[in-house]
This record gives sequence, C-alpha cells and structure tokens, in this order.
Amino acid sequence: MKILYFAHVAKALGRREDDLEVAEPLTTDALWERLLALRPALAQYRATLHLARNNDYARPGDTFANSDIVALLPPVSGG
Amino acid sequence: MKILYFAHVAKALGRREDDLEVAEPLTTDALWERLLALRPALAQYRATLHLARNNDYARPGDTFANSDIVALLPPVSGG
Amino acid sequence: MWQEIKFFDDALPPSPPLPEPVRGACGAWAEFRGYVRAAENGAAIHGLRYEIYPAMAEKRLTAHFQELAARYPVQAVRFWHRTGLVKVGEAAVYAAIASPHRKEAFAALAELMDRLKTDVPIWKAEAIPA
Amino acid sequence: MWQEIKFFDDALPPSPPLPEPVRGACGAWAEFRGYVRAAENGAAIHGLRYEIYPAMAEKRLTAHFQELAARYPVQAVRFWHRTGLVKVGEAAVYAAIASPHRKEAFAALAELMDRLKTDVPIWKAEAIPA
Repeated sequence: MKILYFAHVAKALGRREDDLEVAEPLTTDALWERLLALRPALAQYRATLHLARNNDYARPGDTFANSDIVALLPPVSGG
Repeated sequence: MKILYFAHVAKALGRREDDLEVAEPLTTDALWERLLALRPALAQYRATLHLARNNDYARPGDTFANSDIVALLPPVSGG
Repeated sequence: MWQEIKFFDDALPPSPPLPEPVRGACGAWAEFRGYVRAAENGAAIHGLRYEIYPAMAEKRLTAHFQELAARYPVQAVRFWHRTGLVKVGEAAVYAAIASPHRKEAFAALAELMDRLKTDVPIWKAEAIPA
Repeated sequence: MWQEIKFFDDALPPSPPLPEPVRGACGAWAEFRGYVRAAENGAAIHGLRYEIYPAMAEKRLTAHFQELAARYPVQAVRFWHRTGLVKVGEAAVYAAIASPHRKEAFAALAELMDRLKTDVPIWKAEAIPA
C-alpha cells in the first residue's frame, strides 16, 4: 500500500510517501493504527486529515487493501 | 448645431448627421419641431429615441444651443 | 482606480493579464468575453454589425466605473468593444474587473454588464443573415 | 461538454479565447484569474508555494464540472492551476466557463471557485515571507 503525504504534513514528516505492507484489507481504524505506529508525528494531524483511496475520498466502511494508493489530505486551500 | 443619427435611424434616413442653424437655444419640444421639419421620417422613431447633448443624456428643462452636439439615441444594445 | 476603454474595428486582442499597478493588491481578476452566436432571434446569422458613439460611450462607461467603485472595492477596469461587423464566433465585448477578493470582482463585473445594457450608446445595429 | 484541466510548474499562459467547438453556440465566456497578493494573513510575503495531488484533483474537478453542467447550461470549462512557488503578482489559478448566456456563465464560474475550495486536493502549502 502506497501512502501519500501533502503540504504541512509532508513537511513535518520530512517525506512525501511511505510503503506499507498489509496482509489483508484494513478498516479505517486499523489503517490509522498502522500509520501512527509507522509515523507517530501523524497523531497531531489525524483530526484534520481526510483519507483518500485510489483518488476518491474514503467513505465510512471502506477498507484499504495492499494494492491501494492511500492519500492523507489536509484541508484543501486551492485558488 | 450638429445632429447625430445611429443604427436603424441612420439607416432609415440614409445619413449619419445633419447641421441645423438655430438662432437661439431651443427647448426639447422646439428642437423636435425643427428635427421633424428637416427629417419627417424621424416621426416614427421619436417615441423610442433619447436625446443627448454634448455626450450626456438630456434632462427635462435642458435647452439646445447652436454650438451643441445633439445625438438621437435608439435603445442601446451593446455586449 | 485604473481604467481602460477601447473600441476596435477589428478582432479583439487576446486578454492581457491583471494590470501592473494593481498587482500585489488585487487577488481577483474577473473577465467576460461576449461572443456572437449563430442565431439571433431564432434566425441564422453571419454576424452582427455594431455601432458605437465613442465619446459618449466612454463618458457613460467611466460614470458606471465610478459608481461601481463606490459600491465595490474595484481597483481596475478594462472594457473593450468591437464596432462594425462581428462574425459568428467572434467576441464583441471584453470586460474585466480587479478587486482584492473574488466575490466582489464577480459581482461588480456582472453589474457592469447589466449597466452596459441600460444606457451606454452601443448598438447591435443590424443582424446580417447567414 | 468540452473540458480542459492543466497544472503548471511555471507561469500560467495567456488566456486562450472561447474553445473552437462551442463557438456559435455560446455567447458567454466568463473567466477568472486568481493572483497572489502581497500579504497573507496580515504578513508581507514573497509568494505562496502550492501543492497539488494531480490525479485526484483532476478527478474531483471533473466531477464538479459534471455537477455544474447538470445545473447550468455549461458547454465548456477550462481549469488551470499553478504548482510550486507562485510569486506575489502572479496568477495561481485560471478558470473559465462557456454557456449560451451571460448570467449562467457567471453563476457557474462563481460556484466552481467555491467548489474548488471544498474538496479539490490543492494546497497553499507554505507562505514564503517577503
């Protein structure tokens, strides 16, 4: 599973992506558990981040598989 | 006094301007009397035309002097 | 307030960017181009012939710009209009307004286009049939 | 509906005219350019650094275009956005909408800019101090 970081989150982590091996699809809560284990600094951003899966905003009940591209999206501010 | 015609009025009259000699300033009614005597075909347009004097819409009570430029303006339709 | 009014006998030029004097101050540059459509009052046309009374049109437009600037934080206005034959698919009018923020720029530009049609001496003098 | 979405590392190009396929059908081409202002949250800046998640931004924008086209007679949309450093006085975004008439084009363009700020993954990632 590819994990993408953007904007101030990418800056805080000092990286734009991570690779995460998951044996079976994860719920949102399970995914966050893995993410926080990998990058503890994400904790302070969690409340403001939206998850996207393969270029769509994740919906309640979605699961995240090893082949997915997962993006952690801060509040947008284009224009 | 220079008289300017535009759009369908200029087309109907076959001309874009006239020169009118006036001995003293004319009221709107007196001006129209002179205009209709000069160009009877204006009669059918009179109700839809606005008068302008020196690049401003004429106001009630304005008079029109020999040195003025008077424009007969059909309803506008720019854009 | 920066302003520019021009009338063109031939094709309107490409749109220039935000005028230099208001760069840094204005975040919004709302623009409008009005194009001649293939039908006018239900009939297919080749184009429209426009007429302008330039001296008075410029005076009326300037008055409208000033009234808009009193109601919105407008810092620059550009207004161009074609005269003579404008063929289907060509632009007859271009107007643009700069202000610090987006919503005021849109509101002022929409109002300018409405005001144009009230008393600015410009006419669609003739529709040329297709 | 004709559409174009592009992201630019460098200065946005000049605004092209109404797209060829909708000429004759559309009388209105409403455009917006958003420029970087000299101050951000009260502090003087040199510029803003933008980031885009391009694949998802394109997907979200396309969804917004389709929703707008269901509500307004929108026939063409062009959307450009800068990425990376955009200096004060430079344009960060350009959006334009074509429709048969003026009012719908303005309404749809204003709504597109509002929608941009709801869920399209583009960020002012950093303000660079002056």
